[in-house]
Amino acid sequence: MTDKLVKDRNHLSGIKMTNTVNIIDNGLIDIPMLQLLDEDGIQTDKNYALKLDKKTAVNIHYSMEYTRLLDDRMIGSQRQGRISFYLASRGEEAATVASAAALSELDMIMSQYREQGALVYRGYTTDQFMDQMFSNELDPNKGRQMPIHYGDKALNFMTISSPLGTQIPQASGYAYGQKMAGKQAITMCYFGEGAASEGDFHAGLNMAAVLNCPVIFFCRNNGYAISTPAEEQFAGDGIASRGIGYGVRTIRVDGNDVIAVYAATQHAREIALAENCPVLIEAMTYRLAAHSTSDDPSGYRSKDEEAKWQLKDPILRFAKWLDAKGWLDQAALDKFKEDTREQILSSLKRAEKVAINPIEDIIEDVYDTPPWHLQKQLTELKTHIQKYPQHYPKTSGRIK
Amino acid sequence: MTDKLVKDRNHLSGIKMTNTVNIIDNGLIDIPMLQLLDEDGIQTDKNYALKLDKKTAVNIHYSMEYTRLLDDRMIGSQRQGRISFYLASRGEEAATVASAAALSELDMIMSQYREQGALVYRGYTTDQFMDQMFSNELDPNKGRQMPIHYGDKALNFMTISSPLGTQIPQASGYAYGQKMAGKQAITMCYFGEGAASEGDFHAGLNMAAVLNCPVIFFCRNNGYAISTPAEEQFAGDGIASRGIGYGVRTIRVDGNDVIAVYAATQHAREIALAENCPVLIEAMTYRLAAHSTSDDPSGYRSKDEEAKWQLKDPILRFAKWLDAKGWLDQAALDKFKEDTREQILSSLKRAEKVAINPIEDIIEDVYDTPPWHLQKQLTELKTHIQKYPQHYPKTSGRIK
Amino acid sequence: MVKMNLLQAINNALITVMEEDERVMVFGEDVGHFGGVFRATSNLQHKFGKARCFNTPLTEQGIIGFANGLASQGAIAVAEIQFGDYIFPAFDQIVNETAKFRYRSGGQFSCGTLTIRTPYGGGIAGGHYHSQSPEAFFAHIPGMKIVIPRNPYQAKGLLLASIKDDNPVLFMEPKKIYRASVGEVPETGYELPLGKADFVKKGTDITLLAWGAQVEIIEKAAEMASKDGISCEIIDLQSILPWDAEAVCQSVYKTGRLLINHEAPLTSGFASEIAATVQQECFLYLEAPIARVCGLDTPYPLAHEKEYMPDHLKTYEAIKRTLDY
Amino acid sequence: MVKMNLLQAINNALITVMEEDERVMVFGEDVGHFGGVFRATSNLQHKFGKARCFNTPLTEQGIIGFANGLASQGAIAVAEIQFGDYIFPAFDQIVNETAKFRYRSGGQFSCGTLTIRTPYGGGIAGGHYHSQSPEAFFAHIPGMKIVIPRNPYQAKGLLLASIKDDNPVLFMEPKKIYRASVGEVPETGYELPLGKADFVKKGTDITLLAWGAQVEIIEKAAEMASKDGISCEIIDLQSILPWDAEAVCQSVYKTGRLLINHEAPLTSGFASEIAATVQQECFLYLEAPIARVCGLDTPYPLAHEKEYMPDHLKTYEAIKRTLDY
Ligand SMILES: Cc1ncc(C[n+]2csc(CCOP(=O)(O)OP(=O)(O)O)c2C)c(N)n1
Ligand SMILES: Cc1ncc(C[n+]2csc(CCOP(=O)(O)OP(=O)(O)O)c2C)c(N)n1
Ligand SMILES: [Mg+2]
Ligand SMILES: [Mg+2]
Repeated sequence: MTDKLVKDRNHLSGIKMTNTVNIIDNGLIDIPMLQLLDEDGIQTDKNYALKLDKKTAVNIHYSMEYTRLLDDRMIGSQRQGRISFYLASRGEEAATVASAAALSELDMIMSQYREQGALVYRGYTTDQFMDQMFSNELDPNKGRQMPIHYGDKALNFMTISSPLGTQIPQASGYAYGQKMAGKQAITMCYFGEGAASEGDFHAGLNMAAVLNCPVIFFCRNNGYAISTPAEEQFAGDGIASRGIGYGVRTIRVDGNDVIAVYAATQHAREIALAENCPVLIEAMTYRLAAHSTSDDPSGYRSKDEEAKWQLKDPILRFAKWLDAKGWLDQAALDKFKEDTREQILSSLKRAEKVAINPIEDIIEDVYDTPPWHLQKQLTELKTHIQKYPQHYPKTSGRIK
Repeated sequence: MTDKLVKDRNHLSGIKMTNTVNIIDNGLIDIPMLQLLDEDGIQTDKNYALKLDKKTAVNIHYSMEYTRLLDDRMIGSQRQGRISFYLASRGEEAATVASAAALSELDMIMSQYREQGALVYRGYTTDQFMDQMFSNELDPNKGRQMPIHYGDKALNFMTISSPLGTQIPQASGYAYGQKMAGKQAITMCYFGEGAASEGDFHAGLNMAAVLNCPVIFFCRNNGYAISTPAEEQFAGDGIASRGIGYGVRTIRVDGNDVIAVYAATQHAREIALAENCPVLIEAMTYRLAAHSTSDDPSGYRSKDEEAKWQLKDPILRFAKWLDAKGWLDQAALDKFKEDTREQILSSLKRAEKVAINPIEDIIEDVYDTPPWHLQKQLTELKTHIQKYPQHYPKTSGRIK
Repeated sequence: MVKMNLLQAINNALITVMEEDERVMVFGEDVGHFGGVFRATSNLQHKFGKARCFNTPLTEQGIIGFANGLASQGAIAVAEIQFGDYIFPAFDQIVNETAKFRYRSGGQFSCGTLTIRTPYGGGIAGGHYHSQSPEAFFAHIPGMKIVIPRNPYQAKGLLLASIKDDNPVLFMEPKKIYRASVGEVPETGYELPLGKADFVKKGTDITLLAWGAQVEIIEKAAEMASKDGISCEIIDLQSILPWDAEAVCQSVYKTGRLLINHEAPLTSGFASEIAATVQQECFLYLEAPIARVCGLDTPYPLAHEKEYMPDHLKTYEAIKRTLDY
Repeated sequence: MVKMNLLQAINNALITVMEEDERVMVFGEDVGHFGGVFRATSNLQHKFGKARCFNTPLTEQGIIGFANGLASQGAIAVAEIQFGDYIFPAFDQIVNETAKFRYRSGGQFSCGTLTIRTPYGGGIAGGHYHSQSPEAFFAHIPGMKIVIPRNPYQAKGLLLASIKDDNPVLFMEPKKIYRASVGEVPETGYELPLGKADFVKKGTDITLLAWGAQVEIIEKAAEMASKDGISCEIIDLQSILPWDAEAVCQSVYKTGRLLINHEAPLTSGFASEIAATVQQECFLYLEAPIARVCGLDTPYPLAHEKEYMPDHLKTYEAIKRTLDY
């Protein structure tokens, strides 16, 4: 049976010997955090050559502003009972927007759910956001999932799934497929430090390393998983320290520093694509928002703690830098924000009036074509709805 | 809602800043391997004070010899068709026996399946081995699992389960229970480097670290998971390098060096018990045996590779050391081996004649007491067996 | 007696048993200081300390793996899975470990002191992943018990019985009525029997069977039917595994007709097991086919949630079809 | 036509499709150089290279997670789970991801090009963890297809159809007859339809239904019954989801009696769904209760394996009981 493919192996090669019982612990390494702008937006290393042109910089800035305006408005709409649920990203805009800016549009993005900033940068329109959140028939996802579960094939943005961590091994597989198909593209996989506790995280990183998948694992370490603080989530040095164990190259970055996030992601992407390997980025940030509109953080963290992080606001910090560079046109920005507010409001009013998908759609996409049992169930359902039209007002009007 | 329990948190405390994009990779650390006996059984550090007395040393030696004799005999019995399956531990006896020797008998052992050496050291009898492997009615596990799935509550040895990795988070939970019950005991969790790829490994180590569980995670890195070599299992520096990511203290040890394994485990146990924390031990060894009697390694590795490891035989190495110390009584050892061979053979002949459990037992232990539906199923089954006694010879004879 | 909602009854049961037995430990995602995303574990950490009520890292397979080990050590483990939709990463630990622990060891070790609590079910605009009713997956696992309450009184009595029962129990809580279902609950501890159905209403023409939040749906349908002069017997199954086949069959012997309602998809839902058993036991008594009013065989949809649900109208129509058969 | 056993037919099907379409990739534990623990993937790595047939690390949740991503990218993924007993760590990836991928994205993305192969079933002295028949767990998952062959000809034709079908398919292989089942197989590619049952033998008195290795068991029982003058119609269901209810009902309209045999435990096994549907569709035609001859509601035992199995004798007895009803 043995053929030439079997070379002798030695899984001990390169391991040094010692004869003292020395325990390896955290202390051994500490992984520094890349910061290129200090908290006042001043470049920490004057000589550092930024690969960030004005156009991109302004796009990033506007995308962050847009994201925050969208978040604020939708939290309001949820309070007004116009949508059932929302999940904001306040404080994490630099991490999601600047990382997306460092990608090619051909790269696939697989996100967790708090990465609307990346989607904004990719060019997801206000109407698309609204149609998804009102789960109306214009949403390409056909209104089947809760608000904020966006997805758009045209923008290479994978439809979001609620179960945490599942996209991590999927990203490894997707990236392997890109490599095999000879695409000049990688996969960007976003997740939170909480999701990194799932078994799928372990599987995804290990497989990407062993199978040489061009994927960036981008962890938003924002200090909380709903109410669970990072210190009750893991005992190691954040998520970055795990990269070593998988043999995955790793960068820790200040997630509130646009320039650092952009530089780190650019660098990671080059390596991933050139060497067909995964890179892990841990972005240190803070979830200034409540976990979601169903959550009240006052139950588990203090206002002072939040206040400290308000000062690190990534948008302000970047604006200061833009201003110093003379790249900040305040008037244009004000106009952009004004227009955006109106645009969001009018699109919202439009979207909430759009009908949901016709009932025939309920059995579509379970399979490529509906099998006999689903057709039977639909027929029965339609007959039933026609018998009680007033009870099913959203669909009874347009049964085919 | 906020009460005094909420102190301000800062998940960035203690993280240094940098303004150069430096990638962290394996190179950063290399974890040395503790070796106290070189391959000729000579103590590498003359001044090292061994905490190993003669009695224990001889016990370890005899247990290793016993384990190998048992393995060889049972592989033979399987070839003769007397048992359906066997799984040997040749080459890994030091890792399993010496680690078990460093434990207290009160410590719970949760093993994978190749740790019969630990069970031998704990005092599992030849009759117990045989009764389990012939799944007869004397086996306290009632013959319900395949051969080698041993378990004995009296010896604090958890019944083995085939699904890989499942015992890892269980060990964390068991250890937490020991701590809460105020037991002066820890949990010893054995597993292979292949099983360490399972999501349960990730969950188990992270939870043990966060929840302060007194548990030793003992990984036998024997280079293979059936046919899969370590290089196709992970890309990092073995399993030890993962400890850092979890904030779990870690020791890498030469798994073929009795003295080193014993010293490392003793040390780990002291820490785990004193500080209520997990410790990870990676024992570097080699699976000289086929994966199991169903496997043929010639399909995936070369004879030369195996030959190299024959030279590192842990039993020979330890015997040389014992001999040099004047602790080796060759005559006594020969007698022991002779007696053991006979004992195994006679016990085997005895066990294969013992009946299996009566059929009434098939519904026991599914629940604490059999519910109505199981009682109904048993009644029907008994009637059926009585109708075709010759077809169910093992149980028809003694239906109550 | 105190007025409580279902959530308060759960919380009250946990306090009762934690006061009674210090071996009881409660854990899961966000159950600690915060008291759980639904607040079912409110104040437990405050009352009993962080060692007995604590947050776990975010890993369901880890929570149940840890719980299996903890229970096998002798502690009384009450693990929470934040949503029934997220119990699947723990499926292996439940199917291959929790449920087989006692059997494979010949009774030497067991997870009998484990109870897994999880909110389940739809009707809250939760979409695919905050709406599922996974009971049928667990009904095919010998060694498990599955219990589902429909009101606060049952919730406390069944949860206490589940925690004290020496078998692993999956305790599923109908989150749709967590706050809506309010009733009188004894302040002291009490237990309701596992494996027994609860007769909600006597009737003569047809037996209606459901559990959890769907019981009020069949009650509503029964009211409509009564206006047509149809007398429905209403049974709340309460325990899915082992289930009270005798009570159901006794009722069917009398009524000659059976309708089963559950939210989970029709195909291989638990109604199929009930129908298969009842057609066997009551063959000569059945005057019409056993009707199943269930969710569609699709993922749980958001926009079409109302249409997807096996509501009182679909149930009412099925009652009439069965009577007119 | 070439004589092959079931294992060789699987291997042959994989070679056929890998030669045909370079997007096909085969992976799992030990499937690479070694060719799998049962050798179903022998020579594939040698023929098609390590990039298209490779070992994965030892993680079932990772294998299916990876496979979901790979399939959604457009590759044709054939993932092996080494034993059906070890598929449960991947249950979340299958239930919540594979099966819902297309629906949740409105058809923008899907795992339609994924096929999961796994050996299953007992009769090989495999004990708890090398014997399980988990099909019923998956039959409750809308979006999945489940296919089970009983011989080499079906194995190749159904596997090729499963790989080419644009839906995720769980392809379960009866390992007990991997080598025992031998037959003529066309060398070139061909497909057998999914969702269709296979009529094995015509008969008039009772319909016997099974799948995989159990088909030969009911055939054996039918022979015994024929000596009593009982004429059995024998159907191999082949596809568990979607299943061919029409073929089964047509047969029952004629015979008036149905017996279903499967290895998995009785409670909530797939026979329950079949019985529930057939009693509905064929109510007025049934002359006796639908009989289920299945495994006991216990973990799969080792010493009592023979007694546990729903063998030909238990089936024969049930046939007589059903006819004498
Ligand atoms: C498998 C799974 N378990 C539990 C949940 C419920 N849940 C939703 S978000 C969340 C916290 C996630 O925290 P993190 O990963 O840090 O992301 P963040 O919310 O901080 O952005 C939890 C527990 C889920 N969605 N999926
Ligand atoms: C969950 C699970 N998946 C797959 C298997 C099949 N299997 C049994 S042993 C084995 C290899 C284990 O390798 P390792 O953990 O390194 O232990 P070793 O055999 O080397 O001692 C595999 C894949 C299993 N038992 N459980
Ligand atoms: Mg977080
Ligand atoms: Mg190994």
